[in-house]
Amino acid sequence: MSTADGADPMYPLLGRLVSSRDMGREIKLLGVKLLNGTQPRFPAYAPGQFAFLSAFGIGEAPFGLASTTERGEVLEFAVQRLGSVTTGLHELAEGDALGVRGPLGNTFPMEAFQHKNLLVLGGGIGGAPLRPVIHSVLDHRQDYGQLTILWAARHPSLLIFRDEYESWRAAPHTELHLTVDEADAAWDHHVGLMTDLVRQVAPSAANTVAITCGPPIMIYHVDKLLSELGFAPEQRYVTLEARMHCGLGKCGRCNMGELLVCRDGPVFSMAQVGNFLESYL
Amino acid sequence: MSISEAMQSAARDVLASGQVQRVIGYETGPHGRVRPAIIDRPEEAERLVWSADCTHNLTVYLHRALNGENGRASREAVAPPARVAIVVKPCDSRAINVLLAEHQFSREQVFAIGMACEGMRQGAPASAPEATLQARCLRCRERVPVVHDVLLGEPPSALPEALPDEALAHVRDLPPAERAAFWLSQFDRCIRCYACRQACPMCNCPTCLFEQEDALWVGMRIAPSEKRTFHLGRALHLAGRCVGCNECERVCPMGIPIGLLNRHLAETVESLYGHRAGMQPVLSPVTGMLSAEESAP
Amino acid sequence: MYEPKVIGFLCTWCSYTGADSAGTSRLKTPWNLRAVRVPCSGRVAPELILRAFDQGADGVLVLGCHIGECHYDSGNHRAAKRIPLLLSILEFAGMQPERLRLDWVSASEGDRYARIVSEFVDALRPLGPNTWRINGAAPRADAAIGMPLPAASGLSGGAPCP
Amino acid sequence: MKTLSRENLNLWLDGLAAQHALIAPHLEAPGVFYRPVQRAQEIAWEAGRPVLPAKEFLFPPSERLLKVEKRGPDVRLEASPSAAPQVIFGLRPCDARGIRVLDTAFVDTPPIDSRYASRRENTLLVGLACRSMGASCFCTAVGLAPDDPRDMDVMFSDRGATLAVQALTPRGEALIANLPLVEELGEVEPASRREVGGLPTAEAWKESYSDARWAKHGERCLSCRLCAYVCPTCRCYDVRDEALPSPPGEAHFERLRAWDSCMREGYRLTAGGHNPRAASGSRLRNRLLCKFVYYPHQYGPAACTGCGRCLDACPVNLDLLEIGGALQEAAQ
Repeated sequence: MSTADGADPMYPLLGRLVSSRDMGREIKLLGVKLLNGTQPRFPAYAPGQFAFLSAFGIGEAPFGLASTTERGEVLEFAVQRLGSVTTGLHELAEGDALGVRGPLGNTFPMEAFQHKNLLVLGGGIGGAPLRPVIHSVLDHRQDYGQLTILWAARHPSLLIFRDEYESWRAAPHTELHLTVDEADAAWDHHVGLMTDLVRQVAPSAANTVAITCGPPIMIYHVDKLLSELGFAPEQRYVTLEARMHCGLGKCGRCNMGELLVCRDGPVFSMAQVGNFLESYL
Repeated sequence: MSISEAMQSAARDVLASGQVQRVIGYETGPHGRVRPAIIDRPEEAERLVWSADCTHNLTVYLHRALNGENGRASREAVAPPARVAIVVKPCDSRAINVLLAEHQFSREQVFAIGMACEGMRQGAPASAPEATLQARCLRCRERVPVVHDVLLGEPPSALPEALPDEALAHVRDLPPAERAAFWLSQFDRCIRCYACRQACPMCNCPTCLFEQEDALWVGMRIAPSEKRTFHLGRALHLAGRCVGCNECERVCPMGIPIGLLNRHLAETVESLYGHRAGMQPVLSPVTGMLSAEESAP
Repeated sequence: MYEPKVIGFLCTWCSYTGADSAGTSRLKTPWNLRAVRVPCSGRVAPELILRAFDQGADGVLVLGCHIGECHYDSGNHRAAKRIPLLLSILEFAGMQPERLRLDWVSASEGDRYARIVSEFVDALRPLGPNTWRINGAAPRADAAIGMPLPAASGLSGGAPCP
Repeated sequence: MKTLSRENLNLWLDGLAAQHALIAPHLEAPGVFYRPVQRAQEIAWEAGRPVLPAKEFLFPPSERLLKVEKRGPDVRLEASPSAAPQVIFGLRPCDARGIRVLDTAFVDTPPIDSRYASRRENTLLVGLACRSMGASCFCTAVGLAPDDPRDMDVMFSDRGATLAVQALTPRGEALIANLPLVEELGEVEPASRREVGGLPTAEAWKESYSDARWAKHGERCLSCRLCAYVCPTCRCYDVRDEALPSPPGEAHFERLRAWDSCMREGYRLTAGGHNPRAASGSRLRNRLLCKFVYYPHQYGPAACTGCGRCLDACPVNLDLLEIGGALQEAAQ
């Protein structure tokens, strides 16, 4: 495929794994740097976008970009080992070559979020595409109102970005609430589902935007609850996942009704996808 | 009472009395094409028909229906029916035996409305009334389903002579190089739509071996080598299990004579082990141990 | 003379050791066989053999323990059931039957191992290369063969035009 | 009207086949298929609608996207070669529309799919008008006609000893520039049309989303991919890496794409294992709504050309017109 400038968006850029760090049980944070040379640079990207990573010889899969352009040129991806491609990516050693295709998809309307309170709800590995939102807010703290982060996982070992919680909490007007479905001995935070935590925190809908990402069942119930708490569809954002193959609006894999997750999303407001959420579930 | 009416009445009775929650039978669609009908209410029974166009093997729906994989289009889970009535021809009923032996469901979950069968016409499910019988029916000598809870129709007292399998003999007699060329040209047409597999009651693996994502068994290319491996492999998986309903061949949009592969192996299994699939609810001998005489040194 | 490429699936409990003992007895065995060590002849799914032929093997030899001596009791029974059927369908699809063989070799039967492999390779040589492997598209041979074929179902309603 | 004698047409086709790949309806044992032919003689003239549309010559069932060669830590990528010129002759109007519909997704909507685009640029569509409609044809219901020339480069209409010729694009003009055409009086006799009812409006399809009948239809559906693979406009694909034979010390792979269909059970699985369209009814609904609602929304045209192949080929007679007709009635 070729874009206007003749580059082929199905043709991956070559990159090297510069860091591969365990973040949780079978979850790694991969740092990728594009190879120097004649290749075009990875374009500037914004929170919400995603990219395809190739484990050459195994395949390609889309992952939310977990880094921001502002914080450096290393692209970061939180990858949970689930299938063959993620296993291949986990098995790469630092210095190994991999392919990168992106950035793809739409972005969170960060400008429209300015001077609003943000409620960020991340479940499990679904927290990965929300980290750029958190980083952007923290890096421009004065532009946004209160930031409330609700972070959940099935088990403490599945919580991601644990080493950043301190810095998140330390930022002004920022709260972090944690919950796990099942605690271990060291756990001293909330235990229960994300919906329990939302009820407990009881966020106000006034001048607030909620951003949710997590497993479909969590998105569905959290969204219902937020609606009950007075969040209008335009105040409720989700970022969705699909096992897509092109990311370019061609392969047809990721449709949700008339919307394509890859091209029209992955970020949607409930005003756009509220009707389809049931079918997504 | 015509045989269609008798079938409607049997279906109405079992639904009305609550013996079953669903009946799988045949109805007539647009342009006179006969097709499967799945009904849940007694008043729908009047749609059911029986004719020499009822060629589909409906047992493909049994496994899905009884395991709750129904056609629901919304999020609400629907409880699977506890017991299902199904209209079966003799060949179809053998499929029930195979599935019973493989523990896909239990005998109590099935109410078999057996049809005394005089053969299906060529061109079914939309044949011309004067059409001759399908070749598979001319070769068949079974008139009464081996599994039935009620039998409709009169089995004929005398059976016509079963015809030999000329097509199979013809391919077997070709020189190997011509046989290879023949099959390659057949498999080459395949588009891997998997209609043959989906229409087969025995092909009920949750994920087909030939569609594993790791591509270790067969690649994803829609190319001759991959297509040949799929068809030969699938035939092997059906050895001793295929009941010869020929649905795979009927549904193939590309006219590939898939049935030949299955018939060849069915004959091989019968000659080696004396086993005909589905005559009793027993497993294919191909998956078991050698018998005492076979394993003698 | 053509030297065939042979894939040998050797059971680790018997024939693989049998191959070793053929070696230690300095018996001459053809070099054509590339051994794949498997836990049991029952492990050799027919799909593995199909894969070997698809990848260009000229012959496949499966060697397991004698019936009654399987390390897992009945693994070789499964091989004895499945592989003849595979051979039957391969032959029906046009492959020469000499290209696939199942046999039994115990750990001490180095001589038997050497004899079977030699026999197998000797039978393959005159056959020449296996034409089973297809590179690219198949030769589109029109099935000009005196046999009624099923009509393609997509055809039945087409327009009687031009 | 300009005409060409059958004799000259055959000579011209023989010449084309010598220069380019010539694809035309050809009788193979169980039916007629669009196939590469070497001579005009191999063309099946009196054939009905070919079993498959001509989609495979622009969007092949499977193709290589790129080749990957790994040597130790180094990786080399190799793009696949570009397409060679081809002429599709004897194309039916429904199948030409199918190609136009694919164009909207692969070429007209950025980014351009270079493989499809390269084949498309190298392909000329030479049509042959249908004289009438087959039993299951419903091209008239989607705004086409059996002799519709609009999507062709060149259109032929059979008049017995001669054929009327019409070039519709500059490329078509160039293709027939040197033909010994004869100017004849009169007009081409239009094909016999049959109006086919039952197709709902896009609005009615959209409204049908929560119709309970989808579940009933889904119960009958076998979840094969036949309807999608015989469809001139279905274009979903899957992408995977597969190993290639490699020299010692290296590992070679190819990235393939191959046809896929939303009718397949695991098609819409998410990485976490959740399947939003686990039920066959929801998959059937998605496919039909894609034809008439989703595809038009994404790319412009409705993705149905009325060829009727799915009606004929469905093993369990899931009939688009019947399903749609009932929905339209419900909407009114």
